[in-house]
Formats: sequence, structure tokens, C-alpha cells
Amino acid sequence: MKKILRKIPLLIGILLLLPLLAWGADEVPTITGNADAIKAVQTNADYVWTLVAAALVFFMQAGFAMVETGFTRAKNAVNILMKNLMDFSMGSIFYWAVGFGLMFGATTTGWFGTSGFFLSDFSPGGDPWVLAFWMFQVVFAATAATIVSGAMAERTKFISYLIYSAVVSGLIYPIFGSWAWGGLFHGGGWLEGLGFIDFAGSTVVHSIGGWVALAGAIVLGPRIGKYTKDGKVRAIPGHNLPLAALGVFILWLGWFGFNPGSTTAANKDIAMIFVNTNLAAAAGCILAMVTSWLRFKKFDVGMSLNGALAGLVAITSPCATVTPLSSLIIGAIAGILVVLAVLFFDRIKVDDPVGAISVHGVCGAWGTLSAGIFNIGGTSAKIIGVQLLGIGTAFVWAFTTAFVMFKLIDLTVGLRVSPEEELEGLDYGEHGARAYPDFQIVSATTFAAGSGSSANEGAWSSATAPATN
Amino acid sequence: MKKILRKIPLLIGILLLLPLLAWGADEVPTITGNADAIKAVQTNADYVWTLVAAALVFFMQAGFAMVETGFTRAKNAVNILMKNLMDFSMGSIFYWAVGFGLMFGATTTGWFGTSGFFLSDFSPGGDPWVLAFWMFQVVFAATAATIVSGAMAERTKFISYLIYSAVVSGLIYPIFGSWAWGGLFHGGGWLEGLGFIDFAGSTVVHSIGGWVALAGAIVLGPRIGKYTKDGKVRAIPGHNLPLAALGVFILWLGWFGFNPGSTTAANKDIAMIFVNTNLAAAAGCILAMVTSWLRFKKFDVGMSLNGALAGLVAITSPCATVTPLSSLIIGAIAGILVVLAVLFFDRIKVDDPVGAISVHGVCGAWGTLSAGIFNIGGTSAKIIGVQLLGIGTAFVWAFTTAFVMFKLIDLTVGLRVSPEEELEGLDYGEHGARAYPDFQIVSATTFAAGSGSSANEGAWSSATAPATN
Amino acid sequence: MKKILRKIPLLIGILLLLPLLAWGADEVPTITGNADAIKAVQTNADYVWTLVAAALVFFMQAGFAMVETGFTRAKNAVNILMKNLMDFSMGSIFYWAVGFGLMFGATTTGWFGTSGFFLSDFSPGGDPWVLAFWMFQVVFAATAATIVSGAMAERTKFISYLIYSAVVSGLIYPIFGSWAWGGLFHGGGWLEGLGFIDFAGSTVVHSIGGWVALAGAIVLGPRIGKYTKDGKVRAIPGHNLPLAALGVFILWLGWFGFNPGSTTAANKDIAMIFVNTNLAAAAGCILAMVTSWLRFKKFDVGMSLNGALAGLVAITSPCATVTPLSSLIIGAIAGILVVLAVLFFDRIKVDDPVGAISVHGVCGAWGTLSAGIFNIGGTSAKIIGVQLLGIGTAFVWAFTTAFVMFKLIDLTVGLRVSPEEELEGLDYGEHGARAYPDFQIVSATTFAAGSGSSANEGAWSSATAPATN
Amino acid sequence: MKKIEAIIKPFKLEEVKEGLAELGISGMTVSEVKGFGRQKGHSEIYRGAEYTVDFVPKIKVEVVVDGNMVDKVIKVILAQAKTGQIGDGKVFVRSIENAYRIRTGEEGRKAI
Amino acid sequence: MKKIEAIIKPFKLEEVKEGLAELGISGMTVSEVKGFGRQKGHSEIYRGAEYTVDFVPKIKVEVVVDGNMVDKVIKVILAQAKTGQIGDGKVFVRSIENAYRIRTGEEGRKAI
Amino acid sequence: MKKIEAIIKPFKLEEVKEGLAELGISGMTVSEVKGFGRQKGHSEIYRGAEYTVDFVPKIKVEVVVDGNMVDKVIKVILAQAKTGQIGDGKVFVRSIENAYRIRTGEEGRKAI
Ligand SMILES: Nc1ncnc2c1ncn2[C@@H]1O[C@H](COP(=O)(O)OP(=O)(O)O)[C@@H](O)[C@H]1O
Ligand SMILES: Nc1ncnc2c1ncn2[C@@H]1O[C@H](COP(=O)(O)OP(=O)(O)O)[C@@H](O)[C@H]1O
Ligand SMILES: Nc1ncnc2c1ncn2[C@@H]1O[C@H](COP(=O)(O)OP(=O)(O)O)[C@@H](O)[C@H]1O
Repeated sequence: MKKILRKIPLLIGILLLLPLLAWGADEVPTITGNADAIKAVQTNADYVWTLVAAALVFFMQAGFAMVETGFTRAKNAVNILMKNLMDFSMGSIFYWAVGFGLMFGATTTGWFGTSGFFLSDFSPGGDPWVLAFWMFQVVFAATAATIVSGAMAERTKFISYLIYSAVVSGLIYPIFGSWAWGGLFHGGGWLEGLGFIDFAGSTVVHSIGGWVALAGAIVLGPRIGKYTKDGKVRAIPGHNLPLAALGVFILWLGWFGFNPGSTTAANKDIAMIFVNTNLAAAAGCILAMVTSWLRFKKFDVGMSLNGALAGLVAITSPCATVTPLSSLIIGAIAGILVVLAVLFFDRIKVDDPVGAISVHGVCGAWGTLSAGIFNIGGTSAKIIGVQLLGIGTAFVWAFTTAFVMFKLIDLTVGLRVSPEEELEGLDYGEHGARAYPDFQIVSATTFAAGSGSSANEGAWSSATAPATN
Repeated sequence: MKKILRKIPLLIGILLLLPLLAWGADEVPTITGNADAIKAVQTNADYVWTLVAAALVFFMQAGFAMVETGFTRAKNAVNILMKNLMDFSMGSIFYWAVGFGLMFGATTTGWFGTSGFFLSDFSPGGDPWVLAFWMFQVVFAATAATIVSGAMAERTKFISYLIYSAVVSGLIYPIFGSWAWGGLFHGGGWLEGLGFIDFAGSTVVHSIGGWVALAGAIVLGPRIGKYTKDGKVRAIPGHNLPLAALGVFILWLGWFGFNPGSTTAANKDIAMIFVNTNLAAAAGCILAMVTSWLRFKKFDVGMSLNGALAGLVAITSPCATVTPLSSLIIGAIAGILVVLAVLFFDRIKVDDPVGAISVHGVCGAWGTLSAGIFNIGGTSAKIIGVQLLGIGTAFVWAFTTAFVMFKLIDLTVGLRVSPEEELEGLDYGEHGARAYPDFQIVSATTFAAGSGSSANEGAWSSATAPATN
Repeated sequence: MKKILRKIPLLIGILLLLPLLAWGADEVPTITGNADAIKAVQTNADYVWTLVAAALVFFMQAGFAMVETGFTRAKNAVNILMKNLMDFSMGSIFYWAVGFGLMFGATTTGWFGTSGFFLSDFSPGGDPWVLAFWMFQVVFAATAATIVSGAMAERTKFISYLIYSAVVSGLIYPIFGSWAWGGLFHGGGWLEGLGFIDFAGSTVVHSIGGWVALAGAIVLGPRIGKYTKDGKVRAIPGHNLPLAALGVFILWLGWFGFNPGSTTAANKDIAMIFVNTNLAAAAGCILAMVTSWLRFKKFDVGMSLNGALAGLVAITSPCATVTPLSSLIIGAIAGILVVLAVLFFDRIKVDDPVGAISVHGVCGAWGTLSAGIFNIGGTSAKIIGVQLLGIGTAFVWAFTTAFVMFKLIDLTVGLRVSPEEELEGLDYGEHGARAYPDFQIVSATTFAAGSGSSANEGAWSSATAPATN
Repeated sequence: MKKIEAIIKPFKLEEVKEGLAELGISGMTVSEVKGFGRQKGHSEIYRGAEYTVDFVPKIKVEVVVDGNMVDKVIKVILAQAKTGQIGDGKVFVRSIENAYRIRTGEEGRKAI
Repeated sequence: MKKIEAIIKPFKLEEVKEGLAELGISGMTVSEVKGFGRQKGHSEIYRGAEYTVDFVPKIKVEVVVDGNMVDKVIKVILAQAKTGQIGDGKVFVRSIENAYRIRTGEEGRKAI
Repeated sequence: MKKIEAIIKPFKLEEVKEGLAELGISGMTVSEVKGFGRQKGHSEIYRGAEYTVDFVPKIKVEVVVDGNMVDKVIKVILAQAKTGQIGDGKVFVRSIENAYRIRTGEEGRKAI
């Protein structure tokens, strides 16, 4: 849709740079002149909307940082913050250098793009649309990368984090992205060719992030103390729930850029996308709370927060092509699903401190499927088949490449910190710092009981001889 | 103003969906074609502005959550967060199902609307303005509901909260709203018919919320320990002032959506509304600080933060119809008023932990009155009379219905938690959780003195036999 | 560029107030009518963009508040919050009364403006552009003022803070601003006349703020305990790094208003400004981390956060006139520079708790110079000379006037709190409050060693006889 | 000289303090502790996993007094800290050999 | 009656508590302390300036028991809290003159 | 063996620690406490309501030493912790029956 823009003649280019001078006092307006000017004004509006939306999506980085910090322990807070800061910074550079070209460059094979690296599509004085588009895309790429940090929190080496973060935003994400979204710019992928619906990226962004996270959590193994020696799940509560809740509100706000901004055009379509996004989030939040209440007889705050995110992730794919009522249903199902998924991954000993795999992986898949089921223009076996193909492809691609990557990192620089460092907290080991030096910190788990846990940590501690604590 | 939009012929409808294709290479532009296209571009801009403003107003939920959490005790933080999360989620669903129809539906009686429930005004392919408008209105409805939670904090049962929250956003708020704002869409209310000025809702949103809060605080009674046995006020300090301050900054930001967004159109009017909003907030903040300094010889942070909000609430009604200088005066008076009101409600034993009644109820009323007094087009006894009528009606409607509602809740499910749970904190009782498990928590009041307070709590504790603490 | 707007005839003025009614059913569109309407729509878009950007820049106040609070000690948190709240509030009023007129009023001397005080350029019914422009400018003025509070944190009297804050936003900032930016409105300054490039204010806003901060930190002297008796630097760690990180994310977001919003027009130029802003921030962040790692063998979080801000400050001046690749280089150099500058100022005993002088002063100067070096249209000795002249003038003006001001304040009301109050924390002394009354607070420095420090504090404590602690 | 150490419920601190003040006791030292005993801590739930906090918050009050005051002090504490519920806490008494006031260097009775 | 006071590593608390529970000890009081000893704290870095935290976090466990239990209790603590590394901590024993249960006013052995 | 317990002003900890280190004392245990005494806490104000924080923050230092060191230790603490102002704190001395080092199981003098 945007391609047409690049064909606007130079004259208009100049008009846009000096939009008001174009109608100087002595110039007589003409019909075609007016028509061109109207297009120019609409284009300006498109730029403004796309970039304001990009700013909102950027702000999701703060949301992820607060959610992940809040849901983990005080002794690892600095580490989480640094990860979130760095995945956006590294992601920006790697997506600029490599990722964008792979995802949206011209392609001969249909598997990845081969032009537009280092933003070479832009030349001074030329059409700046590629810059606006890149800006919107880079914040998406960083979102995919940042999802992973939550699931791998509290035990991953910082240097390994920097490496995988670069690979995710430079390779794993953009290559899959080129299959589903390449045609939005110079590319053209096989999945979109089949009619795969993923308007704002339930699969492209969230599931990809979620399945990389799954691979990471599996390769890493659970945190020390997460399971008792007889395999029971122990809670490791997050240390700052107000920050986590703030993070969820920020993410919810950011999604009002993520979904409606994916029009990359200022038009009336964004209204329904806003409403759908909001209703799905609300329904997800409520249903997660209800589900947690039915299961635990308490209104669980962690689950409710995750429920809102689950609804948001699910509606990301179908937001432009389902009715508000369908959105509500899609969000509600996501809210139930996320609770069950969190319990499931806990049980199969995949330790995901913030629930990233359940929220982004599982609900991303559900959302993508729901885009087929609730499609406003009707559904069919074929539509659903293509959706399932996309979901499956994303899983295979992301999980496999990430698994190999993490294994390679593990064999070379090592993926996990030492048990001593893990027990003491990564903030000291990696960053020589503490997040809250003026507060008296007590680990929640110090005063908590869990049958058999002592033996677990005891076994470790006599084996590995901690120098500290 | 927006009604005209729905009369735009289908042709234009299509133009809007495909805004750029409309001027294909082979199509010759015409004068009327251009005129239609211009309207379409302006409409697109209106959508973008209205929805960006809605996003900002949505973000006020985060602001309220942080202010309320920061101004209450650590042991109730999870509970406050859950309330803020849920009133927006529940509010979204109830306003979608019921509230919007009551407020903006077509009305025969003039007392409430009877169409447009479940967003039935929208059909796929139809004009999506109703969606944009709903989105902007739903964030307002949730604001009214969330105001209440602050005044009732630290002692209200969570389940009762869910019930009243649904009633406020589904009934109390929208019915009053239909009287003052129904005509903005399909409705038409008696108050607006009389010429009532409440541009962005000092009364419709804030006073309604404030008076419901007043009813709630009265029915609940004060928190344990708020008054000594000889009736002196005891301070119960908020536990996290940085979060509270962050919340105020977020609210201030959100108000740049709340007030200027109420144009629901992208036009030049928003400039004065921005300036007025900002000057009133600044003046309110300064004057509250000065007033607190005159009274207590300290620059009180809680009062200053409330002063900024007081200025914002007050300017909400007159923001489009007074000069910047008037705005400054309106905000300054609100800043003084809020300090006096907080002290007044404390003295008459209405315990409002965050000052919601003073900020939203009292300053909302003042703001609505000021819209009459400082009206840019001149004032008159009649204008002021109508403003007073609106203010009075809001009080009677909100306070009465809310009082009855809270009494009913109290008689059925019960409104207040047990004294044991209150002493221990609602976080454990309602949510089985703690907000800050890694921090050593000491209640500020444990080490604080207050003559006679011991007898107060002692009397309680021997009477009710707490099992814990 | 905007001046032309004020010449649009009254007819158009009315059109804008009632944008849609202008094309009533019976009115026949004409070519010139269309042309006027197009301009009107573009103007509306300009207003929306400028004011949305202003809202984002406003939000930077929250960012500064969180960064400064997080980087200082818990016992001074309320004081920092109050300062940030008040410099925006006071700044708004003083900039309205005096500053805007000095900066953008008509000038005969070329040294400052003399019209437009109290927003007198606006009259009801007149062109509201002055209001939109003022709104965008006031948030800039407040930014300059708020920078100072960080460097002077933890020891400045609150009342003195209020005074200097008013002087900075009412005099020091606007007078320099008139030299570089006056021509954007009614003024016209000598620096811009020479061709000085400072698109969004690396010098006008950030360096000015930074050099005032430098003067303040010098006049104040270091915090008690910052240096050992033999002159070694002691760390005084910030108490809440998650808040500081949140602040940096908020600032980064705000910069997407600060830089691209400085177009004050909705056009395609903003795309490159967005991209440049983002790449410089990312590069600054990464390079600061790498530099800190090379120096300390740890991935320092404080330096990384400052690095992102350093990149943002540096790109502020050149953002519209350099390529993305240049931006990356500019940001990277800023990231290195900020680490070295922080160490340098520590060594020369200028105690700047948050690094404001290094981030805003030093990197602001670097950014302004870089605008000359990397200028997209080529550079020359003359261009660089003018840039250096602007940088030097800013230093001389801001440092000198601020130094005199602080000395005067010190001689009259006193600039610094008593040592007793400083040791105990300003929160109690100035505000009678604590930021975190429910948490057990332990000063990080209580349990930290630093050779000779005891003698230092001991010497003090026997001399001045502290009544508390 | 004896040291009396009482482990009490946090919300009883103020009453205990006032009771001791009425006896003319001019000083005490207080700290936050966690108690383990008959009174059980509670179970919390975090994202579906339950965990029990075994320890309950208590306040430890330490007062050093002259031998002849001991019985009065104990009586006051037993009275003021009592709710009659499990978990009210304990009072322990032990002897102190000497005490000094840092400000003046005074020793023994005069120091307290 | 004796009071046994153990300074241990924080992550050993659970094992010590379980060991004591197996002995039939029904109560104890625990607090957070900072230890200074052979085990050194670590250096941290803050924006380029290094600082050393001399103290390491420890847990103090206080148990009052009847004289005949003392040896068993000490044995259990020595066994459960041991890692064999520097900084494992200390156990101190001293006598207590009397104990009271606030809830009932019971005194002596019955109080613990 | 004796246990010396000093309640001091928080900012005096470092000097006390250094003084003890110079005596060759190799270990101590420190905790945060709140003191109530002649030195008064201050009034704070919260949204118009005043409240008094009666307790002031203090640090408790506990050192167990051999009998012959006691006087030296007390002298050092009295000297280092003194400002001469109200609230400087107290030093209490009591005897300890036995001490153990958890790491090695050593007992008595060798344990400290
Ligand atoms: N043997 C003990 N040694 C030290 N402290 C004890 C002992 N027994 C109990 N306590 C302390 O006394 C508190 C109250 O004891 P608990 O058994 O719960 O109730 P009660 O005092 O009513 O018997 C415990 O939380 C713990 O702090
Ligand atoms: N003389 C002492 N008095 C009081 N506490 C001590 C003493 N010596 C050591 N401690 C405590 O015991 C802890 C462990 O001592 P340390 O010398 O580090 O190792 P270890 O117990 O292996 O000899 C210290 O951190 C401190 O809390
Ligand atoms: N009788 C006491 N028992 C235990 N601790 C005491 C006693 N009297 C004072 N203290 C502690 O000593 C601290 C200092 O006492 P205070 O009376 O304020 O000043 P000073 O030590 O100068 O006489 C108090 O804050 C308290 O912690």
C-alpha cells in the first residue's frame, strides 16, 4: 500500500518538505495541484501516526523491564534491567545492520531479503518512508528479543545474553518475519503468499519470542530452589509487584501503538483495532483472575497481570479482522489458557520466572489460530489450515534454531552463571552492584518452607562449596 | 458535531478505507472529488487524535494505581493494584455491555439511552466512528470508577469492590453522563439542554467519582488506628512516595489526552486547552505547597501532589472556555481548596487515604462552577445557576445512589474485611500474596506514637481476638 | 515558517474552528476553497503533532524525577521528587510571565525579547498558534531547569532551589534561547544569524542546564562522605536502580517528542529524526557499557543508563541534519565521553550525584560540535567555528550568571542545608516526611568501608554536634 | 542488673512502651525479629505455587533494669502484651554484669 | 534454662529449623544480622567508584531450652549449619534466669 | 568469655569497627535496632496530620571476647562511639558459658 508513495514525483517531494510555502500568495491553485497536496497531507498524517505508534511500542521496553524486574528477586534486579536496556540497544544496531535487510529486503529465493542492510535504502533527499517504516519495525524486533529475557531470568550469563539477543533480533526474528511480512516493503514471503493472517504479529513477534524463550529455559534448566528434591514446585515470588503492575499498564498502553500502528497509515481502521485490543485485554485479565480464583481460592495478582498480557498477545494477530465481540471471546480464552499454561510449564519443570512462554508462545499461537476461526469475512478449512501451518512453522523455526544457538553458546562461553553467583544474585556477580542498597533485603525464600528443599540446596552447597553467604 | 460524518455517502466511505488508491494514476481529479478527499483526510486526523488521546487517558489508570498504591501501606499494595486493574477491566466490559447504551443511546425519556448496548451501533463495513468514540468514552468511565477505590482503600472486601465497580461504570456514571453529554452522540440530556458547561468532565467524571467515594468512605468508616480514642487524627503515611509522585506525573500526562481529546477532533482548539490544563495544574501544585507550608511549616509532599491533581480536576470543565490567566486562577484556588478539604474530611472522620473526595469531588465542583464564573464569553446569573444546578444534581444523584448501593452490599456480601484481616493487610487475606517479599517491612505506625491510640487498638484487640500478628 | 499561518484570512480562521461544517451540503466547492481547506487540515495536523510531542516532552519530567530519585539515597527521595515537581510548576508560571517574552518576543537590541509576556500575544478568537508554540517551549524550559536539580541533589536548601529554579526558567535559559532560537517566533538572535545549528537544543537546553549545574555543584561543594580525608572518591550508591532505569526509558520516550517535535510541523522530516535519535541512544548505551567494562571489568548499570542519555543529548542538536550512520557515531562517542567525564568530575571534586554535568553539559557540547562536523550538507571551518562559538558562549553565559546567582543565594538565604540535616536526610528536615515509611531503611554507606572516611565524618561530628542519628 | 527480653506481637509495642514509661523506665532497645512457635505463619500463593511462610513477625524489646525493678517490669509486660491468643510471645530474664553510658562513661546503675 | 544463640549462613536456616524441629524444639526467634569476620564482604562499583561492603548477611537464631537439651541442640546446629567454608558462623551458650509465656503467664520450663 | 553488647549511633559503626580491629578482634555481629531513651525521635507530618516517631535508629554491636580483653574492648568502644551528645548509647557486658565455631566444631576460646 505504501509502495505508491515512492512513485510520487520529485515535485511533490519538495512540496512536502515545505508544505505551506507551496501555496505562496502569488501561486494560483489548480485541481491537480490540490489533489497532490491532499495526498501530501495524508502522507504527513501517516508519518505522524506511524511514528507516534512506534514511540508507544518503544515504551513497551519499559513495560517489559518493569514486569520482569517485578516478577523476579531483588538480588537480580540490576541484571534484568541491564538485559532489557541492552536488548533494545543491541537490537537497534543489529536490526539496522542486518535484520531489516533480511526481513524486508528484495528477495530472489523467497526465504530472506538481501538488500537494504545498514538502511541503505535511504539516501539524503530521497523518500524517507523507509526510515519511518524501519523505526516502526525496529521496535517490533526488539520486542521479540526482550520476551526471551524474562523466561531466562535469574541465571543466565550476561555476556551470553548479549550474544543471543543479537542473534534473535539480527537473524531468527527477521528471517521468519520475511516469510510473513516481507511484502509490506521490498520483500515477499511464502507464508504471506498462502494468505497467512497475522496483522500485528501474534506469531511473528510473540510466538517467535515465546518459543525462543522455551528453548532457552529448557537448555538452562530451572533456578536453584525452584523444585524440591521430590520434584514439587516451589514458589519463588517476585519482589516488587507494584513495579510489575506498572509494567503491565505500560505494556497495555504500548499495545495501542503495536496493533493499530500496524496499519502504518492514519485511517479509520485504527478505531476497531483499538476497541478490539482493549476488550481482549480486559477479558483476558478478568478470566485469568476468575480461573485463579477457582483453582486457588485467591484472587491471584500474578495470574491476573499475565491474563491481561495474554489477551493482548492473542488479539495481536486478529485485531483488524474480527468483531469486538469476537475479540472479547478471544481474550477471555487467552486468559484461561495462560493460567493453565503457567501451571503446565511449572509441572514439566520448565522454569519461566515471568511466564513469558505461556503469555507469548502459547497465547500467540492461540491468537493466530483465532484470527482464522473468528475472521470477520468468514472462515474455512483452508484459512485455518494456513494459520496452523504458520503457527507450526514458527514453532519449528524458532525452537530449533534457538535450541541450537543456546547449546552452542553453552558449549563455548557458557550459558549459565555458577551456582554461587546464582545464590548470591547476578547483580553482584555480573554488575558489581545492588539494586536497592538502602533497603534491608531479606530473601522471601529464606523464611519460607518447602519440604525437601533444604536437602536440595544442601546437596548443592556441600558439593560446590560456596564462598559466600 | 460528529453526526454529520455519518451522512457522508458510501463513496466517501470507500475512499477512506483506501485513502491513497482513490487517486490512481488514470483517475482525473475533480473539484468535488478533492473536497471529499479533504474531508476524508481531516476525518482520518480526527480519528488519530481522538484515539491517541484515548490512549493517554487509558494511561491514567497506571497513574491512579501508582498514586493509590504509594499513598497507602505496603501491606495493602497488591490489593490496590488488583482493584485498579480490575476496575478498568470490568469497567470496559460493563461499559461495552450496558453503560455506553445508557449514556449515548437514543432516548425517549431524556433520562437515559436505550440503544447501542454491546456496541450494536457498529456493523462491519459501517462507519467506525462509534468505535473511536466508544474507546474515548470507555477510558472516561473507568476513570470515574477508579477514583472511588482510593477513598475506600485498605479496608474494602475485594468481591464487594468488583460489584460496586461494575455498578459505577455500568449505571451510576453513564446515567448522569447521559444528562450532560448524551447529545455528543445519539442521546440528548436535560442538563446539556439547559446549557450546562462541562467540557471534559469536572462534574461528569470527577465529581461523580468523588461523591461515590464519599458515600463509600462514610459507609465503611475509618481505618483502624486512624483516630485516637479521644478523636484525634493520626497520620497513616503512604508507603512509597516515589511511586505516588510518578503516578501524579502520569496523571498530568494523561490529562493532556483527557481535556484536549474531548474535542474528539483534530483542530486548533486543542492548543488553548493544553495551555490551560498545564497552567492550572502548575498553579494548583504551587498553591497547595504554599498553603501546606503556611499551615505546617513544612513543604508537604502529599499535599503538593494532590494540589497538582486538584488543579487538573478543576480545569477539566472550563478548559475550552476560559483564558489562560483564568486557568491559572482556577488552578490556584483549587490548590488551596484541596488542602482545606483534606483537613476538613479528616476532621469530620471521613477517612479517605488518598484524598480522592477532596481532589475529585470538591475540586470537581469548584471547576464546574468556575466554568461559569470565568466563561470567556462572559457570565450571568443564569449561567452560574445552571452550573450550580449541575453540581447539585451530580451530588444528589451520585451520593444517594452510591449510599444505597454500598448499604445493600454491606447487608449482603459485606463491604468491609474483618479487623484481623485489616490489621494483617488485605494482600494476604484477599490475594494470598505480598507486594514486596524480599524487603524487610516494618509498619510505619509500629514505631509511631499517638496518645490514646494504644487503648484504641487494645480495646479492639481484646474484643475481637486477632489470631495473627 | 509558521509566520505565514498568521496571515491566513479570517474566513479560514472560521473554517478551522468548524472544520466540517465548512463544506455544508449546499455549498459548492471551489478550487481556492479547496486549497484553503487543505492548508487548514495540514495546520490541524501540525497542531496535533506539536502538542502530542509537547506531551511527550512533558513526560520527561517524570523521567528526570525517577532517574534523580533512583540515583540518590532513600533519605532524600521526597526532596528530589518535590524539586522535580516544583521546577516544572514554577517553571510553567515563570516562563508564562517572563521567560517566553524574553526568548521569543520582538527584540530591538537582538539580546532579548520585550513583548509577549503573560502570553499577551494571544487574544480570544485570535490565532492560537502562539499557544501551541508556547506549550512546546515551556516543556523545554522546564527541562533546562530540572537538569540542575540532579547535580545539586542531597544538600541544597529547598527554598533556594525554588529561587534558582525560577531564575533559570525565567531568565538564564530564555535569554540564551533568544540568541539561538528567537527567530522561530517574533524574535531573532545574533547566534542564529551567524548560522548556528542547534535543531532541538543540545546547547540551548542541555548544555545550558549542564553548566548551571556545574556552577551549582561547585558553589555547594561535595556531599559529606563523598571524599575520604586523603581525597579518595567514595561511592554513594543510588538507592533504587529500577526506578532510575524506568526514568531512562521514560526519557528516551520523551526524546521522541523532544527532537522530532522540534519541527513543530507534521511532515516527513520527522522520520529521519526519529531514527537518528534512536540510533544515537542505542550506540551511547552500548559504548558506555563497553567503556565501563574495559575500565572496571563489570557491566556498570549506572554508566550504561547515563550512556543512553548521553547519546540522546548529543543527537539533539544534529538530529535533523546528519545521516543515521553519523548519528550512530555521534551517540557512540557520547557514550565513551560520558564515562570519562563522570570520572573526571569525580576526580576534580565536583560532586554530581546523578552525572548531570557530564550527560547534559559535556555531551550537549559534543553534540553541538558534531552537528557541524557531520552536517549532511557538508562542513567547513566556518560552520565549525560558529558551532564552537555557540558552545563557548553558552558556557560563559550559563556558568557565569549561575555562579553569581548561587553565590548571591548563598550569601542571603543560604544555599546548603546544615550538616545535621544533610546526615539525617533532607526529607525530614525540609518536608517532615519519609519516602518509604513501611520499609526498613539501612544506609548503604553504614556497612561500607572507605579508608579515612570515619575520620572525616568523625571530625565533622565532633565539631558540629549532631542532635540526631 | 538484669536484662529483660520480651518477644511480642508488633501491634502491642506501643502499649508495652507506655506501660514501661509509666514505671519510670527511661530507655529500651527494640528490634524486628521473626518468630517460630505454636502460632503458624501462613500459606501464600504465587502464580499457582503455594509456599508457606513459617515465621511470623515479632518485636523484640530489650530493657536493662536494676534488680529491684525486674518484677514490676515483667508484670507490666505480661499485662500489656497479652491478647490471650497463641503467639503472644515470651519474656526472658538474665543477668547483666555491667553497663556503661557511652556519652559520659558512667558505669553500673547510673548508666541506665 | 539456657539460651543458645547461633549465627549462621542465611540459606542454612531451613535445615537448622528442621533439625531443631526433629528434636522436638517448638519455638525459636530469628533475626537478620550482619557479620564481620574472616569471611570478607565484597567490593561493589558504582559509577566508577569502588566501595567495599565489609559485612556479610547472617541469620541469628535464638533458642531457649531446658538445660538437659543444650548439648543435643548444639550438636544439631553444628551439623546442620556446616558447609565447611569460612563464615559458617558461631554458636554461643549462656544461661537464662527465667522465662514467661505472655499468653498464660506461665513461668520457667513450662513457658518454653 | 564475655559478650559485650554496644548500642551506638549508626554513623559511628565504622570507627568502632576500626578500633576493635586495631585491638585484634577478628569478628563481631551487628544488627539494626531502634532505640528509645533520652534522645527523642522526631515529628513528621503527613497530609496535615502529625505523627511522632518515638524510636531512633541505632546499631547493636555484639562481640564475644575472652575475659582478659573485656576492659580493652569497652574502653575502645566508649572512646570511638562517643560524640558527647544525648543518644550516644550504652554498652552492656555479660558472661557467656561457651562458644563453638560451626565450620570446625572448635569450642571455647579457640572458637572466637
Ligand atoms: N524456645 C524458644 N526460644 C526462643 N524463642 C521462642 C521460643 N519459643 C517461642 N519463642 C518465641 O515466642 C513466640 C511465640 O511463641 P508461640 O509458641 O507461637 O506462642 P505462645 O507464646 O503463645 O506460646 C515465637 O514466635 C518465638 O518468637
Ligand atoms: N568474636 C565474635 N563475636 C561475635 N560474633 C562473631 C565473632 N566472631 C565471628 N562472629 C560472627 O560469626 C560469623 C562468622 O565468622 P567468620 O570469622 O567469618 O568465620 P568462621 O565462623 O568460619 O570462623 C561472623 O560473620 C560474625 O557474625
Ligand atoms: N534501660 C535500657 N535498656 C536497654 N537499652 C537502653 C536502655 N536505656 C537506653 N537504651 C538504649 O540506649 C540508647 C541511648 O539512650 P539515651 O537515653 O537516648 O541516651 P544516652 O545513652 O546518651 O543516655 C537508646 O536509644 C536505647 O537504644
